[in-house]
Order: sequence, then C-alpha cells, then structure tokens
Amino acid sequence: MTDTEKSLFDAPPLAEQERMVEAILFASIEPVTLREMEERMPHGSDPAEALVYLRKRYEGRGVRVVKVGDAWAIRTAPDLAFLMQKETVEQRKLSRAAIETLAIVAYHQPVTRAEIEEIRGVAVSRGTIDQLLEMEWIRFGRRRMTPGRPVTFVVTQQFLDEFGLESARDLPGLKELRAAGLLDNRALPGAGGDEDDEELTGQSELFED
Amino acid sequence: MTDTEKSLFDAPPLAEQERMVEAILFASIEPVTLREMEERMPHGSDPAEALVYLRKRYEGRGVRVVKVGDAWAIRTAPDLAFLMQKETVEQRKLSRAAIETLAIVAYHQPVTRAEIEEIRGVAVSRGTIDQLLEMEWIRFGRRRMTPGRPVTFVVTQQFLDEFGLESARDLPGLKELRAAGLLDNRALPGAGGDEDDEELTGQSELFED
Amino acid sequence: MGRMSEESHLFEAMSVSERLQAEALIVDVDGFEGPLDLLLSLSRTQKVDLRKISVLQLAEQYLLFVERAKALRIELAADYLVMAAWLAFLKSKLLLPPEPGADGPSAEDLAAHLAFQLERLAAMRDAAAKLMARDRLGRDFFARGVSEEIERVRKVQYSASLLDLMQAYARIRTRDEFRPYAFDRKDVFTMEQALDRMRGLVGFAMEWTDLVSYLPEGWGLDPKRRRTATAATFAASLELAKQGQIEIRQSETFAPISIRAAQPRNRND
Repeated sequence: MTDTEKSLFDAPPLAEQERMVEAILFASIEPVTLREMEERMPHGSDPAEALVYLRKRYEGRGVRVVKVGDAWAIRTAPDLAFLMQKETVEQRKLSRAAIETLAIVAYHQPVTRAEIEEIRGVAVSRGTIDQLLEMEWIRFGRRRMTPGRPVTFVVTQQFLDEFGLESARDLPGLKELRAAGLLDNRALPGAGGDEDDEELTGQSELFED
Repeated sequence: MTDTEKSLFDAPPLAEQERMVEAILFASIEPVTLREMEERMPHGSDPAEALVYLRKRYEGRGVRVVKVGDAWAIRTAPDLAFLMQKETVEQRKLSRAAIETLAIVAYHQPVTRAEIEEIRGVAVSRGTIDQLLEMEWIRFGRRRMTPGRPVTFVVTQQFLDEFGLESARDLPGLKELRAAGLLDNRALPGAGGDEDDEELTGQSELFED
Repeated sequence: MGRMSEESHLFEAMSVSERLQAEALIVDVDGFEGPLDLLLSLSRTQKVDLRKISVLQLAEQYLLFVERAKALRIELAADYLVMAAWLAFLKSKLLLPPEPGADGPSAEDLAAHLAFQLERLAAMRDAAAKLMARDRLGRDFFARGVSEEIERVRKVQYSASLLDLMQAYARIRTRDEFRPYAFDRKDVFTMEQALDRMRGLVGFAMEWTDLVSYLPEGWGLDPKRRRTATAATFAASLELAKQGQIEIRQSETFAPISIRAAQPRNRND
C-alpha cells in the first residue's frame, strides 16, 4: 500500500525500471509498445530510457532487444538458429505474385491496388491480397484522396517483426531504389501528370519522422 | 569428459554455450532438461556449467533462470509479478439495495440487521452488508443489549469523508428532505413534527459516543 | 531509313541460341505473370543494362513471340495482345520520323517509360528476393516460447452520491406510508386539462397566434406553474396538430411557437 503510494510520487530508480522492462519484454511473444510498458509500470517511469540500457546489456548475448516499428521485443540471436529446429515454424510457401506484391507494398507504401498492378503489369488477384492481409503482413492504410478514394495498403508491425526490420525505412536497398527514382510512380507520358505529386507522399513520409 | 574428447570435438567456448542455453530457454515453450540442451547444442557442450553462469548473470534481474522439476526455464522475478497484471477499474453505480441499506445505517445508526429489514420492508442479503463492509462505508458498532445481543452497524469515517460530511448528524433531516422535494409532505400521518422527533431519537445515540 | 536497316540488322543479330530461347519461352507461356514480365524476360536476352535497352528490339522480340504463339495456336490472354498492339504502335512511331506539329508524347518518351517500367519491375523483383532472404522470425530468430499471460484484474469501484443516499432514504420513508409515491398535483397542469382548454379556443384562431397566449390564467407568473402549463399546452397542441385540428409552426430553434386553426384547403390535401 505504502509502496504504491510512494511510487505515485517517485518513479522507481532507473535500474529498477530496466528490470521491469526486461520482465515485460520477456513475458511477451508480441512486441510491446512504449505506451503499453508505461501503462504497466509505476507512474513516472520512462521505459524508453530504460530500454537504452537494456538493449546495451543484451548486446552479443543469446537473445537481443530489438525494435519493431514503434514497439520492442526480445528475439534470439540469428546466429543461434541452428539450435532451434524444434521451434522452427514451417514457413508458408508464398506464390511469386504474393512475394512481389508484398515487396511492392513495403517499398511503395502507401500503395493502391491499381499502382501494384501498374508496377507488376498484371492484375493482382483478390486471393493474393487476401493472403497477405490474412498473414497480417499488410493492412489497409488511409484512402487516397484521388477520384474514387481508393484504399491503400501498408505493411504491418507483424511484417517488420517477421523480417527483422526496425522500420520500413530499413528495407534492404531502399535508399538506392529511391535515389534511382525507381520508387516514383511515373505515369505514362501524356496520361496526365497529377499522379506524380501524389506519389511523392509515398515512402517519403517514412523519412520525415 | 576428458581433455582429449574436448579437443577432438572442439566444444564452443563456455561464453558461447551460455548464449546458447539462454536462447534455448528463452524460445522454448516448456522447461528444458539438461539432456535436451545437450542434444541440441554442439557436441561436447556442457549446459550444466553454462547454466551456472547464466543463472548468476540473471541474479537480481527482471527475469530469473529457475529450475522446474528437473528442467530449466526463464521466469519473471516474483517481485515484478505486479507487471503481469492489468488492472481495469470499472465504475459502477451502487445497487439500490446497497444504497438503501447504507442510507438506513447512516440515518438510524447504530442499527441492527433486523431493524434495517424492518425499515426497508424486505430482507437484506448477506452480500449487501458484506459489500458495504468491504467498501469500508459501514462497520460493526456495539452489540445491542437486547436478547440475542445482535450486532449493530454504523457508518465509518471513510464514509463521511467520501460523502463530504462532518458527521452523520449533518445528513439532511426529514424536514430538509421534504423541503428539497425528496419527501412527500402529505404522506406523513399527523404531519406535525413527530416524524422528525422520532428521527432525532434515532440519531440521538450518535451524540453519546 | 537508317532505322529500317538497323531493324533488319537486329534480326540477323539474333543468334540461333536466342531463337531457341524465344521458342522455349512460348512453351513456357503459362509461367509468365503478364506481358511486362514477359518483356522483362525477353530483355534479358539483350544482355545489357536495362537503362541501355533497345526498346525497338524488345518490341520486335515481343511481336515475334506473339506471332509464334499464334502459329502454335496458343491462346494468349487479352492483355498480351493489348501489349502487342501497343508495341506495334510504338515500333511504328520509333521507325517513322515524327510528324511535324503532332500532339502527344514522343516515341522516345514512350520508349523511355517502358524501359522505366521494366527497370522498376526488375528492381522490385530484386528487392523481393532480398526481403525473402532476410533472417526470418520463426526460422532464423525466435520469439519467446511462452508468453506469460497478463492477468486481467478487474476492479469494480462502486459509487454513490449523497443525493443517491437521500433519495433512497426518502424512497424508503414514503414506502412506509403504504401508498404509492405520488406527485403533489396542486401546481401541475396536465395535458388533459390543456387539451380541454385548447379545444374550446383553437376554433377561433384563424391567424397565427403565439402558443404562450393559450396558457391558462394565473399560471404565467410563478415559474414552476408556468413551466408545467407551457409543457402541457405544447403537448396538447402537438396532439391537436396530429388530429388535424390545428397547424403549428416555429421559424427556428427557440423561436416562439405559433398555432392556428387548420385551414380547410389543407385538410383536403
């Protein structure tokens, strides 16, 4: 009783907070957001700061503290994968269409179905999108403010977690692709240039924060 | 294990073995026996020794390496168990029975259960009294010096605090209730002051202690 | 002219192995994910950087592919044929000198766009491969094997106010009298009373009249009595309007409410 009362006024020492973050992350399979940690820790705690120390503490260890989007998780070190045959989950075999669609969503997000089709030069089957949605690798983003207000797709935290990415900014080769202009959605010449302005708000949004 | 064996199979350094045990314990669904660890680790590994170091490393941390039967697991430090609880506070209106019982205790204290029932005209459930006791709005008063020596109930200081009353005497009397339109004038037989007087005798015992 | 000779030159440049490859492509037509994918595969035979690709040569290869497919009576999906038509158009544009003053994008722009599309598709393929080659959760690195369930502790906080308490007590006290709780009706003007009163009056209201003027005498001064009379009169006029005896109007929210007797022609509507 007195302890809780006390904590209302004084946040626990940083070392204690680090222990708490450690316990919370160990206890969860899913990444945990700072906000969730804050809600569970005593008032006045600063999980973000505790995480800096915790992350350092686990450097080079058998498990690591990793950032997944705006959440945090503990994951085993990839070099120890060979120990984990027992835990290995059968990876779902994805069609070429699904893999390419996933990559296009990741690199071009937020992206409309029409844009995916434009890039692949072929219609995207309903099943492909459904499969990626079902795997929770992509989700609906905001509607595009263009005629028809088409839905857009973006990748999920689950996707980042599964592919070991801190954020969509860390996608392999993203910078090079951007620099080469390959993430632009250039319209066919003569087909109206409005689209380009719209497109610039694509992955560029990711770089702003 | 002899030195020759060790050199033959070239077991990984102990620090590496510690990492391995850490990763295995982390990722496993069930506690892991030494034998299982040994089977999964490179030949010549000594998980028992690695465990000694790993256990020490986790001493005082947010999670601990614990023995479960003859197997090992990583578990939250017991003092941090509170982090694994999510408290949701739900505001709920007190039941009508409870409010009426509370009102009777407040106006007529000290009052016995039989008296409460007489005033309400219905039986008072054990749960209602318990709830009020648990909320620390009422408490047991002195036993009544009548046959059976029934217990009485009185309101608590906490009740007075929460309802913003200096004492139970500050509760509005019937006259005031009437003036506030909460009581029907004409309902009272012999509409004089009798009722109020009666009320005062109810509360009079209050003034004595 | 120069372009024509270039074209025939390209044709001859196609080696036997390339021709065989093109034939193999036909057999494999199901393996392509649309015309752009096919174009990308064809472009590989040029063995150059996609940025330096000869779109003209590519168009030729594609058209040749479509021709062969037709010869082998392989049914091509519509989008392959649309692409073929577009490439034939592009080819003619590339070969002919630009018409002076012609509108629309130049052949070079169209060719550049096609090259861009191919390069972008190739880049996405490459990116997808890199993505899939990454260390993966559940294959290369692992999550906690068992999650400690977060125990949800539901704490119910009951509340009651002093008013609740007094009302409850008042309720009990009234119940003691063994009579149902009743309002003191001295200061209550009922809708029935209002209806009776208005039925007698509305027949004369040919013009719009403020509802307030229908309040009974002696009820307009005391706020409490005024409130109950207003409410009853308003409810009564709604009832009369429902019965078609009067019309009721209010120009805007909170504006005075006026009524008048129903007009005969309205009743006929």
